[in-house]
Amino acid sequence: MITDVLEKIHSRFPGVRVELVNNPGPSAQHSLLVDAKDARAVAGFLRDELHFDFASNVSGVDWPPRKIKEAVVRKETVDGVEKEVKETVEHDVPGCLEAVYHLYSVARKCGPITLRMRTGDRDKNVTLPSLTPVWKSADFQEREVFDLFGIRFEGHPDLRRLLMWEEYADHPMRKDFVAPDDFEYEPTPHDEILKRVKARAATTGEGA
Amino acid sequence: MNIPGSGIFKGLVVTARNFVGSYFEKDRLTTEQYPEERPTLPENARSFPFLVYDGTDPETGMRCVSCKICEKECPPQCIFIVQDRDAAGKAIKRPKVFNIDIAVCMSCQICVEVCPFESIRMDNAYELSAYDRFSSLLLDKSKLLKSNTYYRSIHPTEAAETDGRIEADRLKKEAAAAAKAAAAQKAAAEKAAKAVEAAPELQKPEASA
Amino acid sequence: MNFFALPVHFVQAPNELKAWFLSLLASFGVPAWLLVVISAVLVIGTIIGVFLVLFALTSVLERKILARVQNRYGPNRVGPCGLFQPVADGIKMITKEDLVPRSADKIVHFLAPVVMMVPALMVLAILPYGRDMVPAELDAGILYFFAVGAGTEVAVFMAGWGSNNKYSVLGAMRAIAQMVSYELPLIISAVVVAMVTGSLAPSAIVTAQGDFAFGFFPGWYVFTPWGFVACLLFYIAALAESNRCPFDLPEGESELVAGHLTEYSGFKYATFFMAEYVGMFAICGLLVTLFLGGWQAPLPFLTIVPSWCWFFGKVAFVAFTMIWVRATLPRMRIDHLMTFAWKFMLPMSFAAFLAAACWHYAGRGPLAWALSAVIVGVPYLVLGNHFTARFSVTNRRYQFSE
Amino acid sequence: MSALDSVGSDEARTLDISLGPQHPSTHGVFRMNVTLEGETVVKLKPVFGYLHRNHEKIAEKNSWLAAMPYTDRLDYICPITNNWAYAFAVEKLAGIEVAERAEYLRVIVGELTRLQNHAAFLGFVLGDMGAWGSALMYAFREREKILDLFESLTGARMMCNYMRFGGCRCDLPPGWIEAALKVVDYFPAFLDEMEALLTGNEILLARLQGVAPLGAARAINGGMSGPVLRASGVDYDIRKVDGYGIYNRFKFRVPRGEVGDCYDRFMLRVIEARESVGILKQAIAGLPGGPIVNPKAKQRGFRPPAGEAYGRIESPKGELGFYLISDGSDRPYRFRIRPPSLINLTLLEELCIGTKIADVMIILGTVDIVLGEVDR
Repeated sequence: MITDVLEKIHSRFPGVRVELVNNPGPSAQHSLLVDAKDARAVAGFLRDELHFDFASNVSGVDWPPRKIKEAVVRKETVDGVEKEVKETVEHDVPGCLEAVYHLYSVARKCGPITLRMRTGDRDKNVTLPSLTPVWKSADFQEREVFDLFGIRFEGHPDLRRLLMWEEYADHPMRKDFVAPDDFEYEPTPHDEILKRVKARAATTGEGA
Repeated sequence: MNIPGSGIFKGLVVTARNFVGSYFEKDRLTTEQYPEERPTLPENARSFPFLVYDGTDPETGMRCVSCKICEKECPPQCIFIVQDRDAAGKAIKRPKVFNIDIAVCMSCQICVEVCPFESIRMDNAYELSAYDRFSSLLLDKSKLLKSNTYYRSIHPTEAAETDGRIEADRLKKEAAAAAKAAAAQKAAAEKAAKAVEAAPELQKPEASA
Repeated sequence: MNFFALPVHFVQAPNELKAWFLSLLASFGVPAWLLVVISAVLVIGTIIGVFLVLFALTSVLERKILARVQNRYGPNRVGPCGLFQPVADGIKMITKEDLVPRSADKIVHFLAPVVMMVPALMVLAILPYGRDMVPAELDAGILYFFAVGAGTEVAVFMAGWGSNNKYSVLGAMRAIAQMVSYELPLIISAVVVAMVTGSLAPSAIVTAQGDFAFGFFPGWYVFTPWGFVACLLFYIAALAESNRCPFDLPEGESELVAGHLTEYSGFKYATFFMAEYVGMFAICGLLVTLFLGGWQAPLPFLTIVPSWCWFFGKVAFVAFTMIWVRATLPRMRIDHLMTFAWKFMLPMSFAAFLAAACWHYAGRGPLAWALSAVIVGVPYLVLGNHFTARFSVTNRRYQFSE
Repeated sequence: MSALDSVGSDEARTLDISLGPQHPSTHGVFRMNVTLEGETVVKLKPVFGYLHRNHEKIAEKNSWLAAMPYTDRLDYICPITNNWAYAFAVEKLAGIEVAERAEYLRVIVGELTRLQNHAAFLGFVLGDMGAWGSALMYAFREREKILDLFESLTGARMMCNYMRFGGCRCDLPPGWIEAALKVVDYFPAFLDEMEALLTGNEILLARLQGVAPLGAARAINGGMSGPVLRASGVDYDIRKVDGYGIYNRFKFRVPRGEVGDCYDRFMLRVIEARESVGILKQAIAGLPGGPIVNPKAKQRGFRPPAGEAYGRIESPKGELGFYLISDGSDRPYRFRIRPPSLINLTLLEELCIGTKIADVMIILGTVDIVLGEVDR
């Protein structure tokens, strides 16, 4: 099914880069990787013409930069004899944040189509187009992804943090998130707690 | 034409029937008068884990061998185990410290499922409130260890199965040991026989003597 | 004359007791003006005492009845069958911290429960509790009741305004709208009775219901078509006036937390609570007086039971139905409530008014019965169907797919 | 500036109220910033996160099996369907077959969960409407019976932790089927009683009918699922559409409403519960023997092959999905829950604007949320 969809997208938007991301697992739910700049158009096409009218799930995925080891077989000529040399090569895979949309069709009762978008990196280029104008159901979920992963959705009607409080700075679902040692720590004007926090700050050098 | 207010009247009849019924039909009242009446817990009911020991002495009968699988698998990480060591510093298959923080424990029973030694089981005691938030809810070994008899009394079916399994294991082990012993004996006998065959001259003087 | 002989006439026990006590005092040379004061204090003290005990009992019985309707046991820990629960509640209420919000209007906030309590107690003065047992025999007793009773509206608004809380203000505004709207059908349905009786004096109204048709059928007004309708209207309006479910919008727990009572705690809250219950008894008492024959016994041979027992028995019955209704019905919405008051209750009370007039002029016979039944029945069906036409179970159909 | 200067201005006409997080009928620590004009709602902003404990992060730090008991705590009214959804997604991810008997057991406990959720729902809505708890108590009496069944089966009333990858954790204790049949057989009588108490009631009808109607197209676009979506007239039940588990073996009907107002949402639960009774009877009758868990499925030290899967089921609240990414290790790389309670609130503001403040509670009630799932 997904290949049909891919073909249709290709024929409708010839210049747009849409890749098929293979899923090696037994579920075989392959996904479509869409360029951020064309995502809105593709999403509109999916909804209006292919009737994927139900955006079920929006989730963020964090891919920190990592090294992939790959076994490479290289042919080498040593002393005039051709030999096969096995060696492992390390690739640097740059990190990115991903927004994954699972689309279903209520009208045609089929699905899911998995739509992915990737940001440029994890710090500066974290903007993706919001698909909330296409599927209203993405509203809270995109806010949640923004909150927990830090992807900025451009064109979202009300992009605020959903679960963490407004003043919170970090994005807790990222893989490099460092959990606080005291989950119950909370700055309060309560004397006892403040005293304890100060004492702790004095011994550990952490900010009170 | 329907009579306005008939729906409200119907509702009033339902509540009236329940009002009167609650005085005459005992099974309508589902409330248990708790401290006087106690619920009969189903056999599967679970609250928090405890450690099973065989026999009468908790220390020697302890089934736990401090393998720490439960500590690793516990979802909220409420189990804390320190392995015991003898005077020479060699590890003994026995926990020195076994703590379960039941303030953290979520009664999921995963520790029971993963335990390969049938040593950790779910209790069904539910009156566990305490005045102190921390220390009285941190159960140590002495509070956790409960006898197999107790286990049999709260979960008879499960305990019977466990006992059967342990017994079968023991029998198998014994049988294996016996077989091994027999084999060893046999081997020894054969060896002896061979030795006899190999050294007939040595025996002859004895025989002649 | 032996002043120390206790009264033996059981039926009029309270009156005779008082008379005996006063004559005892007079024999000791207490001046006459003081006797009048003592008499008044005795009466007031008794009434307040009786109603406070009644309040305490009802607060626990209501919880037990609600519990039984919901198939629970209800309070059963304090004392025998939980009957001392009000004592425990009272101790809790009194010892609780009395919080006043910092931004509240402290004087208004303090006065509101007092203003609530005073009219609730004052209206008790005109109710005929039994044969010759009217504390204040007023010719315009009914008028006095409504005039004084309207004071509770001020109190509720004071509570809402003085708390400086948004929920409270909303609750207070709802209360004013609701009470003013329902005052009208309440009064008109009472006027119907006054019109038929030809008197505004409660004791006269009770006396007028004292006959027995065919020698056994009580002549209470509720057993006439117009009286039945007026009684129902009065009952509904009474529910609304005393902020009882389904008209508990001012408190409206599920939307307004506790409405005008949100910022009250401790003894002030208890006072509100008490005033509400006493007010409820008062209005039940008036309903009994107007429609259920007051202290009259339901059957001729039952007149040997003291009249005040009948009065309190009937009040208890009406209060029980109020609890029953509370256990059954969900709350109304504010706009439905207003529409219901102005477009149903008011026309219906006029219909009852008309029916009563026809009943009187048609000679109070079988013809009058039929005539007045038609006059109240037709508007009921027409108006009721007009209201329920917008919503009904039958106008929905659910489709299924296999 | 005197107080009179503000008369007629916007601030004077409207009143901002923060409903919640501590409020009798927000179903937990849910908060709505509401702007009222008189009693009419002109603006409503939901605020989430008071019960946020980052379930997804916890699951990603634990083993695959250890996430199972945590799913109980999502929608704590119906823990078993949460278990099911997670187990279903993992089975999809790792390609595990489910034991035949376990499939039937799952349907039985899953539909019992639906019954008790809908029973509790009826009670809660009436509570939101200000009825003094009678309906709630009748509903809870019925729910209690089903919780007793869960307790005797799984050992816990609410935190069941019942499903395992490829099957279920424990088999039925003796006599359970008979007890379950008794409860199931009585359930329609309970629904009849509830309907006698409620559905003809004029006050209730007036408060439910015509309040906050939701059209089909809007409901789909807004991601509504479950009974809320079907009340809007959309024929979409995942049990039929995906036929997950063994649902295609049972005969049942999917009801759908016309208007999509609060009354339709309310009645749909009643009708659905009646259909569930039918499924339960079929499933109990067809329960086969055999093992309850696929012996090939490993629980401890479970390592699914690298890949990803999105599995969803029809939970009583709506579409409950789990999106899992495995990197081949013993803990999930990404663990995402698609919470129906949260997503069904997407259109809350739209539904509430223009209604009365008392309606807000009913609308919230008929959407049927549980804060454990909304905030996770």
